[in-house]
This record gives sequence, structure tokens and C-alpha cells, in this order.
Amino acid sequence: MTPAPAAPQRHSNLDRPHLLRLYELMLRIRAFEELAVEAQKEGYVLGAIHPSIGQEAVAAGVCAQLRRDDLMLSTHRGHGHTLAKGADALAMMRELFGREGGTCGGKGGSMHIADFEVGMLGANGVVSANIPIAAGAAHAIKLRGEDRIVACLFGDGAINRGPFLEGLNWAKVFELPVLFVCEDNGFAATTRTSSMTAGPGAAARAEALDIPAETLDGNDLLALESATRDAIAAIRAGGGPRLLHCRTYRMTGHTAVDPAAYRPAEEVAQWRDADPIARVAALLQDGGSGSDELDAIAAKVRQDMEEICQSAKDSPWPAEARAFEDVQDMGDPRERAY
Amino acid sequence: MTPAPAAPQRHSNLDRPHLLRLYELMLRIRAFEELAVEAQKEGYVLGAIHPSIGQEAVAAGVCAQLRRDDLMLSTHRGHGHTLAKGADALAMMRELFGREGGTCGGKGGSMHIADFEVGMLGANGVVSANIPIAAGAAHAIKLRGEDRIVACLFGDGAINRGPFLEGLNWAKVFELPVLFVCEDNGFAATTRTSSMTAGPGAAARAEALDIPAETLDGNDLLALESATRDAIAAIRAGGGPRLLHCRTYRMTGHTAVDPAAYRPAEEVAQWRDADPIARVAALLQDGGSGSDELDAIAAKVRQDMEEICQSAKDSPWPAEARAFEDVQDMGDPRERAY
Amino acid sequence: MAAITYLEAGRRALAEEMRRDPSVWAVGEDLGRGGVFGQYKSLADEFGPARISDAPISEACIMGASVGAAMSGTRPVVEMRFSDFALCAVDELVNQAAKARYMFGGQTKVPLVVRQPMGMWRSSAAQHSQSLEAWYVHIPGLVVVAPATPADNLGLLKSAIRCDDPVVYLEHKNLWTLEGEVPEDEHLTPLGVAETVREGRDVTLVTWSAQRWACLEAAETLSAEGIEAEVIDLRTLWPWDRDRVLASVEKTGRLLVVQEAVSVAGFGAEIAASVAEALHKRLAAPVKRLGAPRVPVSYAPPLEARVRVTAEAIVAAAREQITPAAA
Amino acid sequence: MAAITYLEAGRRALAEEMRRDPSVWAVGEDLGRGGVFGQYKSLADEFGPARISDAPISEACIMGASVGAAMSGTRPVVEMRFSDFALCAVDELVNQAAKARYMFGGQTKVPLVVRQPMGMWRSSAAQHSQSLEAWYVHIPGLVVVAPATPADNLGLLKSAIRCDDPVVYLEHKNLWTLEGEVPEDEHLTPLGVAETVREGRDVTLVTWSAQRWACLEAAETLSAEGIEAEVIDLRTLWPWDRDRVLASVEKTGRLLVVQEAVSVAGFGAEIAASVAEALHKRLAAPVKRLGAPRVPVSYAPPLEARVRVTAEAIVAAAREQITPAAA
Ligand SMILES: Cc1ncc(C[n+]2csc(CCOP(=O)(O)OP(=O)(O)O)c2C)c(N)n1
Ligand SMILES: Cc1ncc(C[n+]2csc(CCOP(=O)(O)OP(=O)(O)O)c2C)c(N)n1
Ligand SMILES: [Mg+2]
Ligand SMILES: [Mg+2]
Repeated sequence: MTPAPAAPQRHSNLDRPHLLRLYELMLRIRAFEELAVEAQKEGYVLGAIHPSIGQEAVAAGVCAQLRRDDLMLSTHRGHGHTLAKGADALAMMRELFGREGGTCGGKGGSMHIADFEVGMLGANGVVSANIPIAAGAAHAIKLRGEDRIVACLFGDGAINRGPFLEGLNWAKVFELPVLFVCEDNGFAATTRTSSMTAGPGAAARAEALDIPAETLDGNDLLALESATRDAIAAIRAGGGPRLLHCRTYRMTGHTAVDPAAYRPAEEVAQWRDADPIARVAALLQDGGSGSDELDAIAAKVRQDMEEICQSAKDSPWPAEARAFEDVQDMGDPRERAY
Repeated sequence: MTPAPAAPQRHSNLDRPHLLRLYELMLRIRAFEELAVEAQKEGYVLGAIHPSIGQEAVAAGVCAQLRRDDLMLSTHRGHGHTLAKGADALAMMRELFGREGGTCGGKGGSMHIADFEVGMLGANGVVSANIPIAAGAAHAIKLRGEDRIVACLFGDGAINRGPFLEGLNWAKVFELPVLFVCEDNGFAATTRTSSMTAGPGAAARAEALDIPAETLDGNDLLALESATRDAIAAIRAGGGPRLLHCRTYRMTGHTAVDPAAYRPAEEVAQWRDADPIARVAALLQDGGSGSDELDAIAAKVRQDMEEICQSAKDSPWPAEARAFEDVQDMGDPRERAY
Repeated sequence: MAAITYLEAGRRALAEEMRRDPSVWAVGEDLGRGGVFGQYKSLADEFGPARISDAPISEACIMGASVGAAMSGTRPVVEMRFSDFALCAVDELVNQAAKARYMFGGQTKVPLVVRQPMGMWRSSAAQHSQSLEAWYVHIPGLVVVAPATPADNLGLLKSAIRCDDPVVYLEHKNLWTLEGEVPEDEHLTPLGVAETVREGRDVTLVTWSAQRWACLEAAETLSAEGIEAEVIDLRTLWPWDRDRVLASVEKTGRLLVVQEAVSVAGFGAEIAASVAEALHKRLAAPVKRLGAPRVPVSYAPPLEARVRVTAEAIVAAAREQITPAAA
Repeated sequence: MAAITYLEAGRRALAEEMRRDPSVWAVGEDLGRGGVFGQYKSLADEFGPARISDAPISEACIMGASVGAAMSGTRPVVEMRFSDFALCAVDELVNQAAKARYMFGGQTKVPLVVRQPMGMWRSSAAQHSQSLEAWYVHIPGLVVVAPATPADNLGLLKSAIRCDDPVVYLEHKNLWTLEGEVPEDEHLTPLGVAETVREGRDVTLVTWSAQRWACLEAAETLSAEGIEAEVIDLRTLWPWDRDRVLASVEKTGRLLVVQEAVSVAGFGAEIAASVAEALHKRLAAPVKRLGAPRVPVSYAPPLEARVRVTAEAIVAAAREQITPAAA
């Protein structure tokens, strides 16, 4: 109900080229999702889509700061994280359309996008299930003596499932390199999360496990970047897990087809005013970017994404035989069927 | 590693008759378990026994203060809780021996003792599984508008399983009448719990959920009684769940057959000096009980329990047909077997 | 009689039972706003948020708390959203709900209904498409129900709510919008009784849930060829209506079990094995199962479709049972 | 050859594989002190606490973390203590481990072994006695193994650790102390290959895990009566050795499946149904399953014993298959 807190600006001198890159990334994420939603209306996407429109600062402020060889686990609402980690938008769009050449060959869809090439170990269709998996990926990193870290993103609804506790406890007990990120958009599907959550939430729960935690304005790119940078440095230096609790808002319904009638219009309007992309644009303008420059970037991003979308639409379906591939090494999956 | 903290005495004027009853109860619990362990050596108990020797103050200080119509859920280490809640020792001993007339007709054994007559809804063989069940029993109480409460006991190892988080969150979200009691004996089987637990433990985790919590010397009967009385009053008045974190020690191994070689002898000796029964005896002596009086009680308790044990040994086995009873109403459990 | 949807039938069943018995309540995520598929729409208006209760995303606790509430004088209807998420609550269902009555020597019962929307539906992919009825049939203590029609979703859900055993209640997501005639008066479908949906003399098709409709379609096609298939919708999978199935196969001499689930170690194996054990001599052809291959369900429509048991596959299998192709 | 116990064989298998492959590690409660049954005794001395790792009581996370670790270049051996507790980690095993490779289009594999000590053992009651192999066989992506001898516990565990699929590895608690000859050199038992433990012409007994021994005892008794039973220990339940079983029943004309698990919807149904489907005409008697009734396991010794499949029951069933009692 409360608007995003106005976080103090941490960066006094702005790195404008860097910020422009993140601005473009946020625009790409939004264009990707807007086009995916349109394509769903046209019948190209049969499965569910969970847009992250309004939450792009988390992707840009957190995920984009990972090294390529760092690992990341995401959720059902993971397009932004995945693009920020460096996955290919065309492969992702194809995946949403269930086509050959999709990140998972069309077998996963939006909720199971993964791109192991860039360290993206998967969205997950089961809320909170990615948390123990992230802890385990970090466990492997520690066993192998590497300096990589794992970022694990989850929603505010995820902190009420047991794996949240088990995974955080695990990461702390073994002092593993995990950055936990609670992307708190105030809702779990149609339920206002605060109504089903005891206590102040993710950060407090992490702190009860001696995991350092910080609560942030999740629509403030610079604040997120700065906190993430500090957290990653501490984690990479062997300091064990940390948690960032990022308060943001979902501008759409839970899925692309949810009208989200359960939210007061004023609340939505308030958050619309805190749009993270508009906020970055304002920063850039303060820093000297003209609105022409920004509009041109936006137009280019949109056009590129439209081409990607068209290309995905033109992509072939996977061959039927793929249904029987990549099940497992042992045994014939066709045995006794039909 | 640290000895039980010396908690401040809360009761200035001692209710000696009351204390004598609790003293007797603690002795009964110990006698029950000592005889059960002996009986196991003789071959009367085939399944596992988890003695609570050294932890009797929690049973007497917490469980004995519940009303008969209050509910209680316990663990694999639940003989003491169950006796304190008012269950019949003979039926319990028969249950350990797998005999007809056991609390569960011999079908459950030590880890599944239940006595619904006295509101004891079951020990549980799955660590932490009793926590959601307790929350649900309290949910029913609230739905029915009753003034009963539910006590839920669990060990320090249980707080690392997901159902601990989910159950506590649930109880707080619905403001349910549950008294959570973490009976912290420092170990989970052969593992020193602190080595696998992040943060300070049960109380801190409860507080992160806005559940009021108190950490207590779990071998100090009077401190437990006083804290329990306050907590129960607050819960019964509609104040929602509370948690007591009771620090105690297990004087035996995890099971009766575990030599517990993983613990330093000095630590065991230190805690032996903090024996909760001896501490009550000392209080009683301070309050005017002679050692003759106390010895006589102990002797009587032991003799009664020996008779109970003998009677259990003489009890018949359940009839084989019982294997097929109380499975469910629908369907024939014998169908297609043999 | 009035035509209502399968979804609406479930909603009516719950509303009727909640009116009838104040100890019935429902709990699950988003129920206050109608539930994920709208099965609970506006029920909170009539019954209030305590009896149509929201829940945190805590499947284990939703199930576990319902076990405690069921042992303490209430009758919870537990919404799992997708049957796949019930896998987050297996200890609570299998080790606790199913065993409490037995372990405690009959001191308690656990009257709860676990609604688990199941099955393949519109590119839901591997974690939102499973059919795991075989698992629950294997667990002593559980009743397993899988309605295929609006009338049965009404009548079986009401019976499930009145049943004192824990019931795993598997609605099929692909049937939500299916319309069908439903009695306007109180309608109870007994648990454990199959429906012979179509009589026939040549082959017995045993099925349940959404595959009922594929079987009926196949039976039409077969009938045009002169093959009369008897179609039995089991409706309840435990206890399953063994007598009905055996009597039918006694008559037809042929059994084809049709299931959406993975065939290997699926519930169809139980039926096929039972019939083979009981009626070996009477069988004019080997028993046969149709089911999915042993692969997870894909997202891509053509791959998803590839693992469905279609009416054509049923027709082909039935034909083959009647006139085996030359070896 | 040297005689060692089934427990020691598992310990040796793990130690050998850990020596051979530094990416193998084991994780579970109490492993640093040898594990609940001593299966890991002194391994921490050799390999250190990072590779023989303790764990909090967090079955879901033990399993889930192992999925992440398996996808990230290590090969975890996951100890679940009792197969019953694996029910606290079903989402992690079934929705995650089993499906990751497929869902992600082959980008990853999940090479982990889940050790799940199973079965009835000394009054362990309903929550510590289950045999749920049928569940795992039903799940695409999983391999399922159930060794019955020390040699197989050595050879199969080593093969399981080398396998790139997630393997559910079911050791039987009642076999821990069983002694048997084991090769002193490296010994690998291939996955998916059954063992014909005893040859016979009259009836095929198909079994796995501890029931191997009941079948062998029964076969001795039957032999004294002139009935020669062929005993096949499947060892791997998925993929199961279909060819071996079919060839045997082709020869004997009779199938008796013997399992400790609940018979209803048990894995035996899959075998019985498969054989009935494939060899209907060849069968001289109906296929038959022996298994437990559909009841939870009791604590009291006489009730526990009542639901065991004994050698006597096997003998009686085999006799009945060969000479049916007059109806
Ligand atoms: C275990 C489980 N329960 C329920 C669901 C259904 N579900 C999908 S997303 C969602 C809401 C998640 O809320 P949150 O974690 O806050 O993430 P958000 O959708 O807000 O990004 C729910 C309930 C699920 N996928 N998994
Ligand atoms: C889910 C689950 N995991 C593991 C076990 C095995 N186990 C039984 S008791 C126990 C230790 C429990 O420790 P704690 O909760 O501290 O209770 P305590 O035994 O100390 O009373 C373990 C690991 C179990 N019963 N259930
Ligand atoms: Mg959210
Ligand atoms: Mg403990």
C-alpha cells in the first residue's frame, strides 16, 4: 500500500554510458514482454506468461552485474533476469512460442527458460524450489574452489515456503557464495502477500539466520546497483550469503491474462509514477541525455524486438521425435506406451 | 557446550504440594523411561526408544500446565510430554511392547503414541511434521470458537525443516492459539545442532515472524512453569502464538542403544550436575521437605512403574485381524494381497 | 436438469456441503478471489474468509494444517492448485493424513478432501501437467477420485466431503469448461461405483477422468465399423469397481485400459494385472494398456500432443485386439 | 572373493568411487559420525567433512541442493536415512531432478544418487517401513535400483554413481547385516540387467530387494516337491530387464511376481501386466502377484509379520499356479 520509499541516491557522479546500457536493457526487457503478451493474444503463446513489467530495475540493477560465469536461478517471472544475464532474446522468444531453436528447444516454455551458456540455470514453475537448487550450485562452486557466485531470485510469496528457510539455512551453515534476492512486488498471484506473511518479511527472516540483509527501493536502479555491488564483493570474498529485499510492483496482473481487479486503482497509479524505466530516463536527462537520444534508443530497441518476435513466429516447430529425447540415458522412454 | 544458564528464580513463595506433584511426575517419567530401556534390553521393545532422561523439566513445567481439553503434539522423544498431559502409563508401556491395550493398540509404538482422550494428538516419527498439524488443530479450535489451546513440542533439530517456518507463519497469520515449545537439547541425533543451524535458533526465528518468544533454562522447572503460565494466558486470551525455547540436555544417546561417544565427557558431567529432578529435590528440601519424604516418593514411583512394566509384559499380543482394522472406511485393504 | 460446467459443478458441490455442514471449510491460495481457475468464485461472499480461507504459499502447511484440523472436528477441503504442487506436501498427505487413523489405533479419523487439478492442459509443461493417480492408489488409507463429467464432479465431490477418509480428488484441468446436465436436486454419486457409459459386447474400455471422452469418441468410430465397445468410467480409483470391470470383461473377453498418465507403473497396470489374474481363461485377446510414454510433458504444442492418448490410438488398439495384425 | 556385509559393500562402493572421481561427494544427516546405520563409518576420516558432509534436518534442501550441485559439475550421493523421509523431498526429486534435463532441452544432466533405505525392519512402524519403488518407476527421468546382495550393493552403487541420470537407490534395511561374497577387484554391476538366481522350468518368480531371499527359500521347498522355480532378481526396476523376464516366462509358462510393497498399484502390477500383454497365449496359468495388503505397516511384531510375504506364501501361490485347487 505504501509507495516505494524514496531511497537516497548513492552515486554522486553518474557513469552515463553505463547507465545508458542499463537503460537500453530495461527497455529491451519491457519490449520483450510487451511483445510476448501481444503474441499470446494472437495465439502464438499457449502457456502462461508472467510479465515483470514495472520490475525491470531488479533485473538491470542486480542480474546485469553478475559475471557471465556466475550462476543465476530465477522464477516463473524471469524474462528480465534472463535477458539481463545475457541470454539471447530470439532463443527466449522462440521458447515462449514452443519452437525449435528455443532456449530449451521449446520443451520448457516461459516458466522453464534456462540458458546454461550464460549461467542461467533455469526459471522454475514451483515457487521457492529454486532456492535449494541455488544453494546446491553454490555448494558445488565451493567444493570446486571457484570464485563464482550464484544469484537466486524469488518473489515475496516464496518466503512462506519451507525451501526458503531450508535453503537460506543451508547457504549460511556452509558459508556459500549465494546472493539471495527477494523481488517483492507486494503480491503472490491475487493475494496481497502481507496478508499471508507473518513479520516484516525476507530481510528479517534472513537476519534471524545471521545472513546480512538489506531492504531496498526495488525501482531505484542506482540503489540496487550499489547494494548489489557491495553484496557481490562481500560474497566473492568468501563472506557467505547475503540477501537483498527489493520492494517493487507488478504493473500487470499475475499472468498476462489476469485483469488484477483486486488492486485499488490509486495504488497502481502511484506505482506507475515510480516506473523504474522513467526514473532512469529522468536520471539520464539530468545527466545530459536529450530526450531525442532516449527516444531513439527506445525506438531502436522496439524495432529490434519486433524483428526478433517476427523471426520467432517464423521459426519451425520442433520435430515430434524430440518428445522422446533428453529424458535420460537409461531405458527406452517409449517402452510400453501406445 | 555452555551449561544451562542459571535462570533467576521467579517464584518467591513456593507452593510445596504443587511442587511435590511435579516432582513425582518427573520421577514417574524417568522411571518409565528407565524401565522401558531395560525392557528393550530384555527384548520386550523391538522398535526404537528415544529417552528424554534429563529433559523432564520441560514435560513438567510446560505440558503439565495444559488443561485436559487442551491439545498437544509431540515428537519421537515424547514419553515425558505424554505422561505429563495425563496419559496412562500402563497403556503407554503396552504400546512400547506392541501389546493389546496399548494407547494405539500396539500399532504405533513409541514414536506414534497418541491419547486423544487427554488431548494428546500424537508423537510423530517425522521431525517437524507435527508443527503444521498443531497449527491446523489450533485452526479448528479458532473456527469452532473454543478457548482451548494447542501445545506443540519439537527439538532444536526440527527448526531447520521447512514445516517449522510454514507452521509458525501459519499460526501467526491466522493468530492461532498455539504454544510452540522448542526443546533444545543441543543435538539432533549424533549431530551437534549448532553446527548445522544458522543464527541463534528458535526464538530468533519466531521473532522474525513477530511471534513473541522467550529463551529459558530448560532444566529450571519454576522458570518454565512461570513462563508457560504467562504464555498460555496470553494465548488463551486470543493473543496468537508464542514460542518458548528451552535449553536442556539429553543425558542418554539419541536412542537407547546409542552410546553417544560423540560428546565430551565433561559436557555430559556438567549437565548431570544440572539434573532437573535433583534441582527440584533441592528446592523442596529448601522449602522444608525432608530427604526421607523425597526418597519415599521416589521409591513409591519406582515400585508403581515396575508393576506397570510387569503388567505390560504380561499383556497379550494384538489379534492378527487388527492388522486390517482402522485403515479406512472405503475399500477392502485385503484386496489382491496374497 | 440444467447444463452447467464441470467447474461450476465443483463449486456447487462445495457450496451445498458448506451450507449443510458448518464444519466444512476450504483452504488454499487465492481462494478469496475465486481460486486460480475460478472454482471458488464468490464463495467467500457467502461463507466469509474464515471458511473460504486464503493461505500462504505453503503447500506442506496447507496439507499438514488440514490434517490437524481434520483430527479436531472440522472437515477441510484442501486446494492444491495443480496436482504437481501436491508434491510439496507428500509427507503431510502420505505419512500423516493417510496413516494417522491406523498408527493411532483408530483413535482418530482424517476427513479431508485434497483437490488436485491434474492433467495436460494448454502447454503447461512438465511441472503443471502431471497425472499421478497411481501413486495415491498405492497408499493405504487414501481414497482416490477422478470425475469426468459435471454431474460426477458435483456428486463425487459431495460424497468425498462426506467421507471420513482422506480423499485425493483429481479434477482434470482440461474439463473445467465442459458442460453437462446435472440434476437440480441434491445429487450424490457413491464412491467406489463405476459408470458404464456405453454398453458393448466386443471389448471393454476401462478409463477415468478426461480419457472418458476420448474413449467415447473411439467407441463411436468403432461402432461404425461394427465393433461394439463397452466403456467403463471408473470415477473412483480406490476403491475401484472391480466387480463391474470383471463382469464386463467376462462378457466381452477383451480389456483395453486407457489412461492419460505415464503407462509404466500407472494405475492401468493394476487393472490390467487384476483382470489378467482373474480372467485369464476368458480372455480372447491379451489385456492391453494405452497411456503416455515415459517422458515428462513438453511445452511445445506438437510435443505435448505427441504424448496424448487420442481417440485414433484407442480405435487402433481396439481393432488390433479384435483382429490382430499378422505377426 | 571375500565375504562382507551388504552395508560394508555400500560403504566400499562409495569409497572406491570417491577415490576414483573427485567430483563425487556424499551429503546427509549424521554422515560425519557414520550415518544412522553406519554406512558411512570412518569415510569422513579419509575424505574430510566437505566430501562426507553433514546436513541439517532439511530433506527438501538436501535433495534440492544436490540437484543444483549435480547441475554444476559434481556428483552428489544423497542420503535420505529412511525412504519414508524422502517424502519430504518429492518436489525436489520428481519436479526438479527428474525433469531438469528434459525441461531445459538437454542443456544439463542431474547425476545424483538418492540412497533411500527401505522396507520393513524390526517394528519400525508406519513411518519408517515403506517400500515405494513403484512411485519412482512411474516417473520419467529416474532410474530405480534395489540391490539384494552385498555384491550387487557394491556393483550397483558404483554403477549408479557413474550414471548421469538421477538414480533412486533403494537399499533394504533388513539386509544391512547380510554377508556375501564380493569380488576383491573392481566390481561393476550393469544397470538394467537382471540376475537369474536360480534356473527352473515350471514357474518364473520375479522379485527384487529382500524378497529375493524369500523366493530362494521358497524355490528350495518347491524343488523338494518336484517343482522347479526360476528365480529372477531384477536388481534394476527402471529400466527393468523385460527381455530376461519374457524369455523366462516363455519357457516356464507361469509368472509369479513377489514384492514386499503393497500389492495394489505396486511395481509388480507393471510386470504382471507386461507379461500378460506380451505372452497371453503362452501362459499356462494366470499371472499372479504377491505383495502386502493395502494397510500401513504396524509396530506390533505379530501385526508387522502379518503383512510380510513369506516363503510359505510364495510356495503356496506357486503350487496353486501349477495345480490349481478345484474351484
Ligand atoms: C509451490 C507452488 N505453489 C503455488 C504455485 C502457483 N503460483 C505461481 S506464481 C505464484 C505467486 C508467487 O508469488 P511471488 O513469489 O511473490 O512471485 P511473483 O509472482 O509475485 O513474482 C503462485 C502462487 C507454484 N507455482 N508453486
Ligand atoms: C524428516 C526427518 N528427518 C530425519 C529424521 C531422523 N531423525 C529422527 S530424530 C532426529 C533428530 C531430531 O533432533 P531434534 O529435533 O533436536 O530432537 P531430539 O531428538 O534432539 O529430541 C532425526 C534426524 C526424521 N525422523 N524425520
Ligand atoms: Mg510477489
Ligand atoms: Mg535436539
